[in-house]
Amino acid sequence: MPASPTRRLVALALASTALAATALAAPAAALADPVKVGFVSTLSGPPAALGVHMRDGFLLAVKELGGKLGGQPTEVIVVDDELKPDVAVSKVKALMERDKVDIVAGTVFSNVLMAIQKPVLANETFLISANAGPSPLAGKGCSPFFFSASYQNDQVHSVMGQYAQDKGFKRVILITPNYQAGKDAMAGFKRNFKGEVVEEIFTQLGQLDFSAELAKIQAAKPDAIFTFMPGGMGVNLVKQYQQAGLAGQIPFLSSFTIDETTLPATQDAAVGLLSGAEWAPNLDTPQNKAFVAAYEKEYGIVPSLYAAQGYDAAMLIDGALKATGGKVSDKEAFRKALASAPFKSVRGDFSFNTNGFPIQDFYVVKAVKRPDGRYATEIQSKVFDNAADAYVAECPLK
Amino acid sequence: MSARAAGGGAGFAFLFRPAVLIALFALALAVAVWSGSGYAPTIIARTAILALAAVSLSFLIGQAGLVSFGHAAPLGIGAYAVLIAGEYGVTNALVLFPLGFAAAALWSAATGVIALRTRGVYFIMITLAFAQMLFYVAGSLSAFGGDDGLGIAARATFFGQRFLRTDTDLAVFAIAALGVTLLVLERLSAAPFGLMLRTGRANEEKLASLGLDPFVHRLVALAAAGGIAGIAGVLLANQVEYVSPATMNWHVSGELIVMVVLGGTKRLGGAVLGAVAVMVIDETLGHFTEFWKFGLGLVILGAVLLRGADLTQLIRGTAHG
Amino acid sequence: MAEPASPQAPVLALERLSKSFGALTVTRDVTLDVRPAEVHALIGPNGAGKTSLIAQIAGALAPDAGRILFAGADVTRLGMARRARRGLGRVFQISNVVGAFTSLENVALAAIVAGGRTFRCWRPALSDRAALEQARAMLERVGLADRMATPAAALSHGERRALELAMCLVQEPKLLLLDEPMAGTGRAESERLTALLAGLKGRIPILLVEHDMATVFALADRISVLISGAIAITGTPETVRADAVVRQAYLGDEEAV
Amino acid sequence: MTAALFFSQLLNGLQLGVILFLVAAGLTLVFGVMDFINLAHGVQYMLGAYLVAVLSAWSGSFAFGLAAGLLAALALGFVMEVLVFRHLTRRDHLEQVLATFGLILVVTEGVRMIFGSAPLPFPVPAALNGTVTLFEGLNYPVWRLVILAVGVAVAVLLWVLVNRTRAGMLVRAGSTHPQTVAALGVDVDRLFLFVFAFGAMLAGLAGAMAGPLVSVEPTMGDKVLILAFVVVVIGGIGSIKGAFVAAILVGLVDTVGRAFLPDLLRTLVGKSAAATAGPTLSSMLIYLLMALVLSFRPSGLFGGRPS
Repeated sequence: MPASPTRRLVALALASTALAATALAAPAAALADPVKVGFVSTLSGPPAALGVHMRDGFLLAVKELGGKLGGQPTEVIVVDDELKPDVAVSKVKALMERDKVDIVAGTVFSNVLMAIQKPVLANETFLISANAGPSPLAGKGCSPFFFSASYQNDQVHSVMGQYAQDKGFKRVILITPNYQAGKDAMAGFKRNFKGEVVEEIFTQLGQLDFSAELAKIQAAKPDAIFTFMPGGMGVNLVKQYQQAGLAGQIPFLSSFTIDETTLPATQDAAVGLLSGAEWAPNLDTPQNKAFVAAYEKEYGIVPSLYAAQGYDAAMLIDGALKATGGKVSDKEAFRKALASAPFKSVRGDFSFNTNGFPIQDFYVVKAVKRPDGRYATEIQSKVFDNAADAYVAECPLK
Repeated sequence: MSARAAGGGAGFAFLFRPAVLIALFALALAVAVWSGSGYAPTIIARTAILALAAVSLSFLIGQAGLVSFGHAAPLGIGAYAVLIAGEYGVTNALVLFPLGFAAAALWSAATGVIALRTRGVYFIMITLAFAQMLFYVAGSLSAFGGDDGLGIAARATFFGQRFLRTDTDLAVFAIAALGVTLLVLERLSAAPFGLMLRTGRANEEKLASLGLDPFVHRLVALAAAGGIAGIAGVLLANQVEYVSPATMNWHVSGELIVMVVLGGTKRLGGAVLGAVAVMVIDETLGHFTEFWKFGLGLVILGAVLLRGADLTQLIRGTAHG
Repeated sequence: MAEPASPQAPVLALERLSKSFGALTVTRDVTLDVRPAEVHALIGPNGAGKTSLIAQIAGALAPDAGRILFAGADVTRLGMARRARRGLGRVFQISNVVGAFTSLENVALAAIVAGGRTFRCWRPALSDRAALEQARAMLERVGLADRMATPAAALSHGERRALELAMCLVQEPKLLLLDEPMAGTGRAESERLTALLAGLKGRIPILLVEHDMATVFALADRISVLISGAIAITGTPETVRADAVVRQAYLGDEEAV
Repeated sequence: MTAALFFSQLLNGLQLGVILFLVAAGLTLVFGVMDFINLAHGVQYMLGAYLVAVLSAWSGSFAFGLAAGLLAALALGFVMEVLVFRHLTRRDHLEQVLATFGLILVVTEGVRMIFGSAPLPFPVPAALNGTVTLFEGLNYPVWRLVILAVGVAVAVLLWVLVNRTRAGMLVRAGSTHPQTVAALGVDVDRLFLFVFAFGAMLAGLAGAMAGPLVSVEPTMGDKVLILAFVVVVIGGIGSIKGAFVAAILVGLVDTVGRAFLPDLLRTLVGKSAAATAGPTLSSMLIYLLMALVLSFRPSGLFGGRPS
């Protein structure tokens, strides 16, 4: 029995509206044209903890500034990239074309940043990384519209290489996941380490069990190991390292492995292990003291470097907007304002290089149990002072 | 058989017809362009591309009874064809589309020769195994970005002509591809070829007792579905302008199955509606809460438990109730 | 147990076939043949191994030892589909039709397969006039002319049997392998089916596995009795009926029928 | 390569295999008895780890946490069966896949709402921390030995249950001849309820055993689920024996592959080729194993009927 023409028409209209309406979802009646920031973070899947820290740091700053950036009412639209490049691109296009954001910020992971940078920068929308710092964006692929409120990836690994060199370690085993960032980590470490790399062990991304690798390390008895195991992998490795009885015996040097996102899970197993970073909760600046206290009060946990970078990213935008009187429309003026880094970083010394990456200090940090029972990293020693990244020379921007 | 597979049915069943579906897409796109939205064409293009991949999987599941849990692999192959050809300076669509189709079809046929030895759950798992292997291989291609992936050089061209400049161009192209595919696969399903697949699905022993071993038919179906997924991959790479192994992750295979089953496997159009439903849920719930997958899970669970089983029946149910 | 050599070569010949599952021997050194134009019945008590033997003949089960010759060629190593293509038509013990298809579609399907047109990709299967004509004619022949548009799942048990027979016949088989065609049918239906089979007698050789003794003795030219996996006796209905061993082992309780 | 290193890698492989067996056992039972594809099995593993972690921390006693956590996992198994699974038993495989996929999303996100995305602390119980010297040159973590012992004990227990009890006989028969079991007057639905809840508890036990080794987070079940399916399929659906053999096989192949394949490749094809091929190959080794097994035995090692 055929449906009546009217019913068909209604159904047709309903179905096509469903498709079109979700896509359109017109921005709700524009109020006094607020500044709009699209914040891209990884909020689902195993590494969600990092994304939550970064987002919370950013939102904390906006809240402290009374919901305003540069004195302007600000709307922050947070989207979850699901750690899938194609999803991230689609959502970022929505931010730019549907929500008409002035600035895109965020990105925990390099692959997400590399996927979204092309459409964002081609659209001449400002892109501010609060964590990821892949080398192409620092070198040949640098852009006047891109700024990093974090670091260039290699730098953190180099910190540990320099530390191993300074300590006089002769034989080191490197262990990282088998993907580009892992290979970059090894390259970054080796740039400043001149001793012998006994073995380079590549593990599976998301690996659960490290027993085979730990047995190898135990048998080889190196002076130290260096590892880069972000997120859950790091938790697995640290727990198993301690259980294998290696924690007290072979120094554990790392990057993005020991931080406040994983310490609540690893706890005592991680105490005493080392990491490279450009920040730690006990870094002695007035801005940092205030930030850490406010973050702990707001969220009840110790902030990580991801949170600190998120916070700095918001403060950077705030400072630049103040300089331009709240306007992003004059792109050259806003760019100049950003480039002058017009804010007090929680990290202390902070300025931008010609490629939009920071010039800043780097430290070796150590995991400790604080007197209040919480676990955090603490500054052990400064390794680099006012360091620039290694790719800036390849960047044509002046 | 073909009579019930292709047409008929009361109420809202006409929604499953290829012509109606394509008209809906075209209408949505026209509304989007008319309203001046920059983003709507993007999401319409994306929906059409995913629907294309889902339709090819629906052909495998619904007609041949081959539940592939590795359909992300040919999708990814299509995407990588664009990336790799682009690295060698090839961006001509007349090369890219046939290349993506052929490479993906070849993969599906080659793995199919082994996978078709198994049945049921074993088939599900062996297709997953092959896709996972490819996922790891893609992650190790340092020249093409390894696990991070790489941006493509440029969108496909037609002898130097940039015909996919905007996402609206891409949406038009994707909708056309979806329409052609629906048409071809419907003909294929109604033809003796599809009849043999369906009989083999319903009753393999009977088919054998009639003297037909459907192995070659199934292999051809696998290759064709793989090739179409490859085309979807080519389009996806052009839309995102970025290719990474994440496209081949088993989650993607799982999402494609969700689209197909949610829309119902009896009609190929069901997969299109399933893809639209998943995109709509994603786009709406995703804006309200970071826990939007909780809602998606509830919708899926509810759809199955409430005896709806698929949207086809759900729509019919409401239409009659 | 040597039979006198037949002037005509048999259509189907089993030579010393054996099959075991672990310690259980289901087929024991079975030698049996079906001659052209003959109805050869295979009977035996439950558990005698009839189903396993049928499965081996059809190609669903591989024998451990022995040979199967069909239409003059050794088919022991061939699969079910290839034996069927050589003309081995089979009607299953439990009706095996595609329930969702109509009667006409089921038979047309068989005709399309028989015609080797399974790779046609563009024209709808139901526009294959040749196949439809063949199917209609065959359905009329088996008495299902008025049930052509009924889905197979809605047919009665006997009708489904007839439908399956039609699917077989439309392929013009060289031998019909009938696995208990009367099982589960009522008396009226079973009489109709018997009449249908009687009409085929003499035209197509038939290997008939059947419980219903009335049918067997009405149709069979020769009867083989399978007991515990082995052939106890092969002979004319009279010989078998008179055999003491068979009477004791098997026919005793059937006397009333 | 020293004997100690080789022996410890062997132990590592066995121990990974044992964990996989604990997860796969419940999966294969539910698969086999009810012909049910349960994607949510990994979620039950995750819930086990969460329950034991939270209850141990709350009570301060691992023993109590484990006991109470397993009981809670069992109870959750009953609840899930009644709310969701029993409505799906006679449905199409695809619908089961879809519904249990939905359940994964709901439970995973639910756990994330309650506990957050960050991993939970789950330290090794103090008494079982540290290493023991098995022989000269081989120190081995105590907790891994505990896992090995628990796994073997569960395997023996399951063997006795399945082969020596009436319930086990029904389960075995049910996996091959479901109609027969129903015809015997057994309430198949109830049988399923108990098998399902028991399987959920086994998965929970696996989660509790793995908890001190790995990151306890909402998505921890995802990866284990795929591995468990690989094990079940290699072993043959419904076969406990198959699951055990396949789990050990997968554990050994994965561990030994990771441990020795890169070295082996280095001597065969040279250092630079090995550096790229080695890790990739060892990642896909178990999938290679599965494809290989299935291409020669399409119903797995101990699978009877092709389903």
